[in-house]
Amino acid sequence: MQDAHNEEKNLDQLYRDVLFEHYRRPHHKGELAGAEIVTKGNNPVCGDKVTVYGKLDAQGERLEEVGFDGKGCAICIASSSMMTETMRGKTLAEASAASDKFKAMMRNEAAFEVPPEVPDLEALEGVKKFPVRVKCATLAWTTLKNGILAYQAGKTGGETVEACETNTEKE
Amino acid sequence: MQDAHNEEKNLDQLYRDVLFEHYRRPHHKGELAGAEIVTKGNNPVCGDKVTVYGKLDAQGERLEEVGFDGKGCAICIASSSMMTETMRGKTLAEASAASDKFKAMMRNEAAFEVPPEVPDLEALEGVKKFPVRVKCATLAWTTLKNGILAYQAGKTGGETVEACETNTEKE
Amino acid sequence: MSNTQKAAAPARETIALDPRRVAQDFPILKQKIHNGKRLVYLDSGATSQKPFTVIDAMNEYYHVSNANVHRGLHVLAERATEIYECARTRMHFFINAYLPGEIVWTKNATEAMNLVAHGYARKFLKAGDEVIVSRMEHHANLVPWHLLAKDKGVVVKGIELNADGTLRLEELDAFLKGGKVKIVALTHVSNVLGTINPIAEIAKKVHDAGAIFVVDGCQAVPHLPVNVQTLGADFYAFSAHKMLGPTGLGVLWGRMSLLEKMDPFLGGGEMIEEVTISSSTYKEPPGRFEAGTPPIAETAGMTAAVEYLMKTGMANIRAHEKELVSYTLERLKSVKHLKVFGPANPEIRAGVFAFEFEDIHAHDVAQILDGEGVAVRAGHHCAQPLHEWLGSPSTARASAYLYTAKEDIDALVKALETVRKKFA
Amino acid sequence: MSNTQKAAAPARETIALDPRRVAQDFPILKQKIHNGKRLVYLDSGATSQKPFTVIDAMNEYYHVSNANVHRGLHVLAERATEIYECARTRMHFFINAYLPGEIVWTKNATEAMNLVAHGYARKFLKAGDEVIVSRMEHHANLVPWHLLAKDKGVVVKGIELNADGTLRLEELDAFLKGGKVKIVALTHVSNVLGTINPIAEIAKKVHDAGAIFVVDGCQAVPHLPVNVQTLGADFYAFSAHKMLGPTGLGVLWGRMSLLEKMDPFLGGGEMIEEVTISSSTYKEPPGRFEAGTPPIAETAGMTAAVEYLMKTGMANIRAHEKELVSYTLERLKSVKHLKVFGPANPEIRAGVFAFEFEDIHAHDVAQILDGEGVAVRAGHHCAQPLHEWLGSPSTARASAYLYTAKEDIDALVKALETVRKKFA
Ligand SMILES: Cc1ncc(COP(=O)(O)O)c(C=O)c1O
Ligand SMILES: Cc1ncc(COP(=O)(O)O)c(C=O)c1O
Ligand code: FES
Ligand code: FES
Repeated sequence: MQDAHNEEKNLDQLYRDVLFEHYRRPHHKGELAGAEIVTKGNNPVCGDKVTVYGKLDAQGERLEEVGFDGKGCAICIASSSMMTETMRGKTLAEASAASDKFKAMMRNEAAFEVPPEVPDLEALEGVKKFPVRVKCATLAWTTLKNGILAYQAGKTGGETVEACETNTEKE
Repeated sequence: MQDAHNEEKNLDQLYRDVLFEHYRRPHHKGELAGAEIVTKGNNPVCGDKVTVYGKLDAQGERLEEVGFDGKGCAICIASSSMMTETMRGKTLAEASAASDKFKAMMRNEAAFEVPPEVPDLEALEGVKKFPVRVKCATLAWTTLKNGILAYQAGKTGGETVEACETNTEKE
Repeated sequence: MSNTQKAAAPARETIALDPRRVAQDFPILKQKIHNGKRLVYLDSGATSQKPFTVIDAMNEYYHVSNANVHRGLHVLAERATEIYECARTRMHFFINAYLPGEIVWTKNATEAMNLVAHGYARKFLKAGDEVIVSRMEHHANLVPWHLLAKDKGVVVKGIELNADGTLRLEELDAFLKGGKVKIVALTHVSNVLGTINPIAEIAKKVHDAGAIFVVDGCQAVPHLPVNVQTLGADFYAFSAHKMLGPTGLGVLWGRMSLLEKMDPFLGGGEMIEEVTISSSTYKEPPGRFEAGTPPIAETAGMTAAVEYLMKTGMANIRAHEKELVSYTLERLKSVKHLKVFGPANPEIRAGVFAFEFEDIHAHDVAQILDGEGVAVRAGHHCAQPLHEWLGSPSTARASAYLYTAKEDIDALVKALETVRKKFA
Repeated sequence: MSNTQKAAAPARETIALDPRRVAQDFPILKQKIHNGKRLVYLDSGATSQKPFTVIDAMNEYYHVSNANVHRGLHVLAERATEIYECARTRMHFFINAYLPGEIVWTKNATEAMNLVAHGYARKFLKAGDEVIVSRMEHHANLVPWHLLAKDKGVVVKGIELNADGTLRLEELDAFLKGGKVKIVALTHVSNVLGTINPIAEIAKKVHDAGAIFVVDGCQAVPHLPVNVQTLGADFYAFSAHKMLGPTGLGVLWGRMSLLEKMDPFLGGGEMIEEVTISSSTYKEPPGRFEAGTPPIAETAGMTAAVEYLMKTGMANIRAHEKELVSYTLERLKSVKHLKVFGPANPEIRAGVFAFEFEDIHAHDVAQILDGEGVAVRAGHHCAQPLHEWLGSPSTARASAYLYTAKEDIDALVKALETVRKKFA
């Protein structure tokens, strides 16, 4: 049973070419000057940290630019890169919802759907089969959501929030 | 192996007739008025307690009378009874040595020798095969030794010392 | 998914449990001892025997999956982590906890009780605050509070018993009225008297008084259907080895809201968020309380044990034991000069029978029973305050489980007659 | 019998150890993974695999002897108690302790370290007293001291490392000169760098300064001949699961004179002398520290593990691993862009190899190695302060044991080439 289970998953499903492309040339990587949202996220499983940046429109409602920085594994960097593509242009409420949805998808709590505007996201579906790596993929997404919450709570500017995925199962 | 080991030992070796005799009609049981040595001993395995009494000669060197009181299992009561027979008339040094020797015999650290003056002691040899019961047999003996030590340390009279066999193996 | 719907295995009260068929699943019960005598094991209150499936699950773990858990990417580490975390999920279903993360793995029930005393009580109680225990508690539910009392000046008070071995609940009411009680810590089932305490009823009283309710479930989880949501306590502790599982594993269930407030107990690997050379921050529960390499193979055994119990049906097990209580109490009446402790009503009694002959010491009784192939325990059963009340430093105790048949009780009664004869 | 004569198994350095023959004794190593690949297990630093004899001993325990220990008079209780206490005696011979009673059974090494911090340090240290650790410690030897620092105002200071991954012992000298050091707590062998620290030499320094020396022996006892008498430390902690034994069992060795002074840690059954409803008195060591039902089956496995190690000969195991260190360091040099941490001198290095590719994340490395059948661990290996010093939050780590052959190292090197190719 265990062997059958293991045979189903294949490293090539994890390390897809599209993923390598994002890893080697990540989109919107590097500090984003003037961002209202600046949040650090920490993956306690490996100790990796990313910082996520969000620059808002004049109304403070919509993410005009989204960026990230930090060190992480290929999956983390690629997923962060795709996150910036997904979130750009969304309202804060939409972005929060997109973060939740992505997390649910990666945890097999929702069907895996690729938004038409970011087809590359499909490359992350294989990660679902490697539970220890799911946190790598969700790190930047959770971090942005935490940043949005902090911003909405009035913690604007350089303020950072630690976004820690824990191993507590939530129902 | 374990079964062979168990077959060797037999309840009849433990509950010998002589032992029952001492249990039913223990020698020197009951408080001994005017004893210089009065010591309580406690068997932590079962919670049983005995009190051991020693009355000394005029020089304070020799045990003129030895008694005990308390509640315990058949082995404990019988062994206490035989202890009083063994110790009567011994000097404090001889009694201490006899206590040590009995303990060593019961723990298989010395050969089992029955003193000619107390042939009944032979009935306790079978207890050696039941390690959990060894403390039952040694309780009164250890308690007397503790009483002697306390007496020699100047704690005469009604003073009591707790004699606790512990499960620490001493080499 | 709604939490209240996560019921345990369907109760199949209609299928009566046949203990002799059940016993076939337990290899140790097939052996002969002392020159070919059948082993009559009546010491399940101390520890239960294990079915093949439990032993085999641990075997298989070491043959196929053994690795350290967490932080591992290789195939064995993944298997081990899955086994470890799935056991947690399974256990949360078994006792109907709200969340898997409310199941904290410990080394035994004793550690679980200490974890509450140390991680919760030490943090939130102050000198003069009261902890209420009872006369029938196991040392595991006394000594942790004594240690706390010594360190923090907390006051430990005990509920006394009615003559039939039930709690004097009016004393609890009086203590609670005093307004100083912060914690009430009681056993669900007494390991000597067999008394089943009315936990749900007590939980209401305790909560109305604003206190926290800690329950020692060691003798309950193996024998009764336990649903922590309907019981309504705040912490519930028990051991794997008494419920068909292995040694080396225990459980603390606690409400997540309380676990989250607690300090860690043991410090080390797997329980930290971040460590520098001079300070550390801690993970969320349950990780915070599981320092170091946990008992992993043991959780594989635990899963198999829970499956065995669910398959058999906890309601069936309880029904069987209730019948055995009636039968045993009746049969023991026939033994002259034998005093049996605990409630006579099978509705509030589990299959635990402490007894004594007035004139024969419990250890002599147990020794002679063993010679007849009947394994019972003698001593204070880690309940010295109760034995003080019984007026006897030690009793002999026979305790039953799902594999205990009426024939075993008959063998006990017969062997007790032998004791009487030997000591006649 | 004189204590110094109780030597461990005779050192048979002349009989070379054949790891492929040894591997035949380990069922898990025979399995194929990922579509028929041979399992190359290089994660023994996290936990070792178990030989048949160890697995079978636990099996047999549950089939034949299972009962709770102590206070039991029946045949099973006697067998279980004998197994439990004989394992203690066996272990005391294995590490050449002065007395069997100096072996305290815990659930893992982490609990053992916490027991020292809680039972000894909490009692005898006061605010301002210093505890010295080092940059290379596992969290199990850091967090317990942090908890203590927070509660008692004790100051924790760390010894830094030389570039080759050895301790800067001159820093220890300087700390000791300060006159405030009460405890020095160091690892015998680093679980990341493989560095073997000069424990006997350090013990002398620590004792000259009047302090107590606590040693984390987790990575030493499985791999080197360890003799606590000649090492001269005061406490020595390790885990069964890293030395062919089961999960759920650890050991604290301590000098009896120190154990006797210590407060209990967990309160409950088996550790008390007498309990009333509001107070308790405690047993002598080791009983005082073993509250509740202990890991009994696990000690049966432990005895079999110690027998296996003694039969093989610890000196042989060390000789084999030393050779493997030379071979591995040499072979890893051939892998481009790979940085290997720790001392280059095999005399002071155990078979632990942490490494990194400058541009590839450790978790990606481990994941791809796993795909090739090679099991290594990636992460901070519960040594975050060390990884801070290494300048990298995580490394990949291959770790060897007596069943690790040169072929396994060759497989690692080949798989590392695959990683390079994938990330090219
Ligand atoms: C050096 C060192 N110390 C302590 C530990 C902790 O051991 P355990 O997890 O068995 O408590 C380990 C193993 O993880 C270790 O390698
Ligand atoms: C009622 C009760 N509480 C606590 C315990 C302690 O359990 P453990 O020894 O597994 O920690 C026991 C069992 O001995 C018990 O019967
Ligand atoms: S391993 Fe750290 S984010 Fe993937
Ligand atoms: S059982 Fe208590 S002294 Fe024998």
